[in-house]
Amino acid sequence: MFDASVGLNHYLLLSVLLFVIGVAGVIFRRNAIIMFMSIELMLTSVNLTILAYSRYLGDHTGHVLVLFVFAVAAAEAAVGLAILVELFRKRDTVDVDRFRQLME
Amino acid sequence: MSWTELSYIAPILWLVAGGVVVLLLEAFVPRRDSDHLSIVSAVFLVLAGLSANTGLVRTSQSLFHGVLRADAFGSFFALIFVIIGLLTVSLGAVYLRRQSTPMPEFYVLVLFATAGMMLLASSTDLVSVFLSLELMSIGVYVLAAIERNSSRSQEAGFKYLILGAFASAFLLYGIALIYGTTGTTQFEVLGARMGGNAALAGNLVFWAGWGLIIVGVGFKVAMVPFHQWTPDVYAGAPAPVAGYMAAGVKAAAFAVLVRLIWTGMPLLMDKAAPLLMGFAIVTMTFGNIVALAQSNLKRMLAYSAIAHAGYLLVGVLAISGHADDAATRGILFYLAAYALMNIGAFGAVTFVSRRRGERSELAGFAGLARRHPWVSFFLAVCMFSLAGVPPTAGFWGKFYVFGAVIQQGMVGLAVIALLNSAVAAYYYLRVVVYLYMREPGEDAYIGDDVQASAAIGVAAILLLWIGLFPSSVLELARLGAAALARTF
Amino acid sequence: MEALFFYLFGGLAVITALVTITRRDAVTSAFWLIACFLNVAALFAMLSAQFIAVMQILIYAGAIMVFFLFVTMFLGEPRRVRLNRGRAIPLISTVTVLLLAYLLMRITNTQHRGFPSISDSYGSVAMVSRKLLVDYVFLFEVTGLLLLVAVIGAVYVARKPRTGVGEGEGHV
Amino acid sequence: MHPITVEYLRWIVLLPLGGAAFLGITNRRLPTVVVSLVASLTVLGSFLLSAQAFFALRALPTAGRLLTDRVYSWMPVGDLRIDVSFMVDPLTAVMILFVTGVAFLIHIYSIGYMKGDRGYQRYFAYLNLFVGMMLILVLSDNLPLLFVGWEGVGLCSYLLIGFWFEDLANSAAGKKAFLVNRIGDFGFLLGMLLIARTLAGKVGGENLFSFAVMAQHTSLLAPVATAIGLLLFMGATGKSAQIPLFVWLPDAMAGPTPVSALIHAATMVTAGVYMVARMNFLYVLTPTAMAVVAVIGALTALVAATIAVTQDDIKKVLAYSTVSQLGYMFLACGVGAFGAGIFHVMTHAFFKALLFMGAGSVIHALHHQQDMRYMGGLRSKMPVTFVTMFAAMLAISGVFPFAGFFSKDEILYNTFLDSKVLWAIGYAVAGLTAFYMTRLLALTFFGKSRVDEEHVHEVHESPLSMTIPLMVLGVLSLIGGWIGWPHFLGGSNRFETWLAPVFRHGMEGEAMAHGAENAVHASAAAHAALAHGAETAVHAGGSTELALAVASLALALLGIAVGFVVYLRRLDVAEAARRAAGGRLYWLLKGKYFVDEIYEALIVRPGYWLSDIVFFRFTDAGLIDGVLVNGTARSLGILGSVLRLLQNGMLRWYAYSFTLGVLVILFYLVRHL
Repeated sequence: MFDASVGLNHYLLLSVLLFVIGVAGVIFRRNAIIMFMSIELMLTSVNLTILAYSRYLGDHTGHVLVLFVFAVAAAEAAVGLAILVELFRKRDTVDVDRFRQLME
Repeated sequence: MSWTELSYIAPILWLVAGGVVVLLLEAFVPRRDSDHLSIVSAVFLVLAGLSANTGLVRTSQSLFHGVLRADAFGSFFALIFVIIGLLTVSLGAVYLRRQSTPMPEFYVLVLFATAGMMLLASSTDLVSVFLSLELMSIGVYVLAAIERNSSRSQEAGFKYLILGAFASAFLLYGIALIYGTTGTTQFEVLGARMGGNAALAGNLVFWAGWGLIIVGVGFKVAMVPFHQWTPDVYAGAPAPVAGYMAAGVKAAAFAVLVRLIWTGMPLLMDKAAPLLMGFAIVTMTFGNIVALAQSNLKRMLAYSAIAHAGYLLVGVLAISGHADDAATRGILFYLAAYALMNIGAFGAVTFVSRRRGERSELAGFAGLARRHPWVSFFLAVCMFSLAGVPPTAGFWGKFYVFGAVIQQGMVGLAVIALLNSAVAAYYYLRVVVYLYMREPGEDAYIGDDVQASAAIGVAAILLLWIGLFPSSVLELARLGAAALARTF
Repeated sequence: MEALFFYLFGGLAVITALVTITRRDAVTSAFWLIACFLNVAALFAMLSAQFIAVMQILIYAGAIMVFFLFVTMFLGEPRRVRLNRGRAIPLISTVTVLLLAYLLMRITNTQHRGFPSISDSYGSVAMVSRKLLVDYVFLFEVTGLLLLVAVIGAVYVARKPRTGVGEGEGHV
Repeated sequence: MHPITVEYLRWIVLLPLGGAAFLGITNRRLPTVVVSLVASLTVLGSFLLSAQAFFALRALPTAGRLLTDRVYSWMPVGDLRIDVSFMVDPLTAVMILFVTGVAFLIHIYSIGYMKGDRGYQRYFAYLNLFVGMMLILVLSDNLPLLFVGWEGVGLCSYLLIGFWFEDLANSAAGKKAFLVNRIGDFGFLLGMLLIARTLAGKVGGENLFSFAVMAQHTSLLAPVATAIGLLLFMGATGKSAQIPLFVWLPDAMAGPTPVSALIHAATMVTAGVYMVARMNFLYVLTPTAMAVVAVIGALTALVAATIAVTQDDIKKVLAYSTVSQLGYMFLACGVGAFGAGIFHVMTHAFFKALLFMGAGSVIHALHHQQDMRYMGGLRSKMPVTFVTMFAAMLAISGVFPFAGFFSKDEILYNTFLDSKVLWAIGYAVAGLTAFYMTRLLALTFFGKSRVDEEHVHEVHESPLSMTIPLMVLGVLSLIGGWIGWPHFLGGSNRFETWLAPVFRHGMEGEAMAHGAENAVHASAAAHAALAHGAETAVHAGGSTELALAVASLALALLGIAVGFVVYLRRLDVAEAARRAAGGRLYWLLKGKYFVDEIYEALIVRPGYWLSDIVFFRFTDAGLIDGVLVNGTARSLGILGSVLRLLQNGMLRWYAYSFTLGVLVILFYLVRHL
């Protein structure tokens, strides 16, 4: 039984939208924390793609992959925010445009 | 998860065990210095090295329901990573000794990240690729930021992490698309489905998946335009870590790239070759041109790392998928040599550095040969190897890779690569000019550490030894390449 | 009915996501992101991924975002980190982002397919955990290692340096 | 025919390398005597072993003259088996004998010349390393090992040029040398890879780079022979300073004078000629590449000779003279007379090393004065230097019976058979050579002393360690050519006969390549070279050869005579000519010595136009300096500085360019699927 109205491509397109919003957040925002959150948004949108495909394939590998992505996201967030806190202590800002000690 | 299966991944288990032991030692047997930890780490690395490559020469064993594969390809990289790990640990010990605060986590992270590299090189499942890539990366993010007192180090770690996570999202997207269109994440099944499926060959989503995976892996190998992190992170991270990244992360990422290319042969190469060729040309040319303008050794090495990624991509393009593939052999050999020369070169920075501030300006190396003839000689060997001058290992790497490229009929590409390496000689040579032919200035660097010079010496002597007697390493590389041919 | 829910949650997810990346201050952003994740969790549930949907709420919207909020507040936001408007770069980057959206949509829009019917047990805890703990049990262990590395790293970086040598050089 | 294995060949290489290692490791800690002894005795040992190899070879029948020493299998995997393996055949025997011999003399000379220098030990370490590398180059039985020596001598040359690194210009010159050589090496490497591609998998697991295997499979190589030949020749132009890569050599003269003598006159620069001669079986397959070699050689000879006429720096004159003589050698190879080319390599090594060391002796005596305008009248003060350099001058000018006469004559004769135009160029160069060498002698040793008043009384002959090598080389410059005493003078040209087995393939191949109508002519050349063969061919060529020899001898004597007349008697005329010619010419020559009006009209002005405008200013200063050397470095460096602005440290820009990369990939996929 196929649902005629909402199919795989709907989920994929929605996922693209969310992903690109995440990319835009990374490119546009100077606030390191918001930048970080945009990356989380990108990961979530990919999760949506994975689950849509999983549902389409009737396979559970995608579910497992999503769980692993959760773990990875948590790990990246933990390390990233820890480094950010330290950077903030030294530079007194979270403006990524001012993290420019290293250049050229 | 049987014992047999576990025995195949013994090197990884040794490293994890080593990491845990170091962690416990640090917690329960605290000491002012951390030299004992470096020794423990080295012991476990050696154990990992000894346990690698046992009985894998002629077999290719699928492990854990197709997640990993134990074969000579993986064990070749396991050996490279063990050597990289050992040199990094010994240079790191020198670096740690200078710091005012103890940072025993260095060893733990090196051990775990090395385990991640080994996993990556043996992965035969996209899920496993993603996870082991992250295991390696997260360790390296922290390593890059390990110098707590230096905001440069932490900026390096942060930039690497943000861009790395950004790249991971693209990689994951690619994995998702390939999983969706083929219904599998396992390399073997994937290869089989690609082989006999005309619909897949015309499926845009499927190819977009491959494209995004190349983006993700391209980020790790510093392919232009995904390279931007490289100079900043190499410059900001402590020299032993930068060397570890240049050598290890690049080798691991190329390992997985080569495995993927083999999986998708020949369909993948047909479609992706022009694209990869463009990236390869841009990558090596950009890296070399910008490296010409650098006055800081670490930054120069960063751009040189980009250029070398280009050369290696040229090699990847020449992979034919036939048994006894010359290009794969060349890439493996090249990576082994490349790892040694980078660790040696970054080791020289470790050698001259001080507690406050790292020293890597080229001007400071002026006349180093008068004060430290041996270290200068070793560094010069690394530079000549990077430039591809015989009889160093770097020459054979280039010889093999470019030879395979010409054998595949891509003469134009080989010409570009060779011209690039001719230009590159200029900036590698400049280091030697500084070492031997410049008067030392007032702020000329001096070093005093025996352990650091020994580590650089090991790298340089190995480079010379491999250059003079390349057969053993090449035989290992041949077995590694053959393992891929037999499997898929 | 399903279409209605899809457009409702999907639309809300997009809107909340857009709001997330346009807020001036990170705390507000974080709240909107949590809202976005809740909508996405609903979409997960519609895809018969009930277990993942629950995890999305508990881990993502719950644990990870709370962590973000905690750090953001700890840093003492807001620090007048604004959106930079009126420069040349954002215009070009807007075009780039739109192009990326266009290309990705054009690519994924080739999949004009509905969903096949599946058994009721699809997406259940039992099925997922069988996959996770049988086929992918090794990677499950690797995940443990990954989290261990993250914990070691985070603790190391954020911990006050133990100035064992008494150099007093440790930064505040 | 099985080659005979003799294990001492490796020691010819290992002795100097071991010496270099020893001197390098005990950095600056040994007494001078020990350094001198270690450095020179290792080279002497190599010389003795080379002599042993030579005599062992001579005792063998002509067809079986091959000694090998396979040290180990270097690269045993797959299609590309490469050995570290040395061989001595007649060609190599000649090379190692004069390389080690001249090197030994230069070591002795250096003991005196470098006395008291701070970097004494380092200097000898480099010198020994150089000799070892050069020996690897000539002893190697395959291309990759030859390439090791090839790169190795380049490296040592670079180290030795930059030896006095306090002078920044020196290390710049070293850099230039290295870079130009890298451009050449690029060609060499590419040629080598092309050979691998052509032969891989078709020669049955043999060492496909070994000269013997390649020579056996010329039919496989024939389709790509032109490409390979030209690429390898590109390497040779870099190493042997031919157009367009000749610019580094004159600059390389910044190093210590014995280094110039050893590296930039006697040994390293001849590596290109040696390589072309060694690959003769390949070159004869491709008339195109041969023609290119010959034309480049002839042009280089001419251009360099015209430049040499106008130089004031004594070492610069010799440098351009070297470039010119190297052109001769390539001309010989290009017309198929490989034996004559190698013969000239050898005789040139004697007299050019002598000229450099004599010049070094003068410079030494004059406290590092290199400008000939401030010399003159040294004849009586430095008799040994004068006499030996005079002999060398006669030799390079091709005066009978000095060494140069025989080799140059043979080259010109063979060129005459091949192309009258190239012969005319070579003939003109012979006259020019005699003229500028006479000029050098006249300005340095004759006339009134123009030496600085302060130093004029201190000028004295150099110590024995410097003059003895001069005397030995002086004798060799006289008699060194006699082993190639030609048939038309009643000799038996033993040199040609000796080398004939090596170039046998070549001669046969050339006969094939020239096709039917040329076959007669080519085989005539082959027979002439084989010499002991067809008596008639020799006889037929004999009268022509004699006529040519007389003509070139006459021209040489004329050149010498004019040189002496102008620079000893008619300096006033030259002075007047300078004023008449205006400031432009003054600017050109940057000195006060001018050639006679006739010469100016006939040779210097066209020569100046050719050499300075076309080649020096455009090619050297503009194209080579501006584009290739500094160009690649500087303009790429500028480009690099611009590109590195992309690396602005802005995380968001990095993410943005990353996204652009993703766009490129996706766009490509959408367009191409």
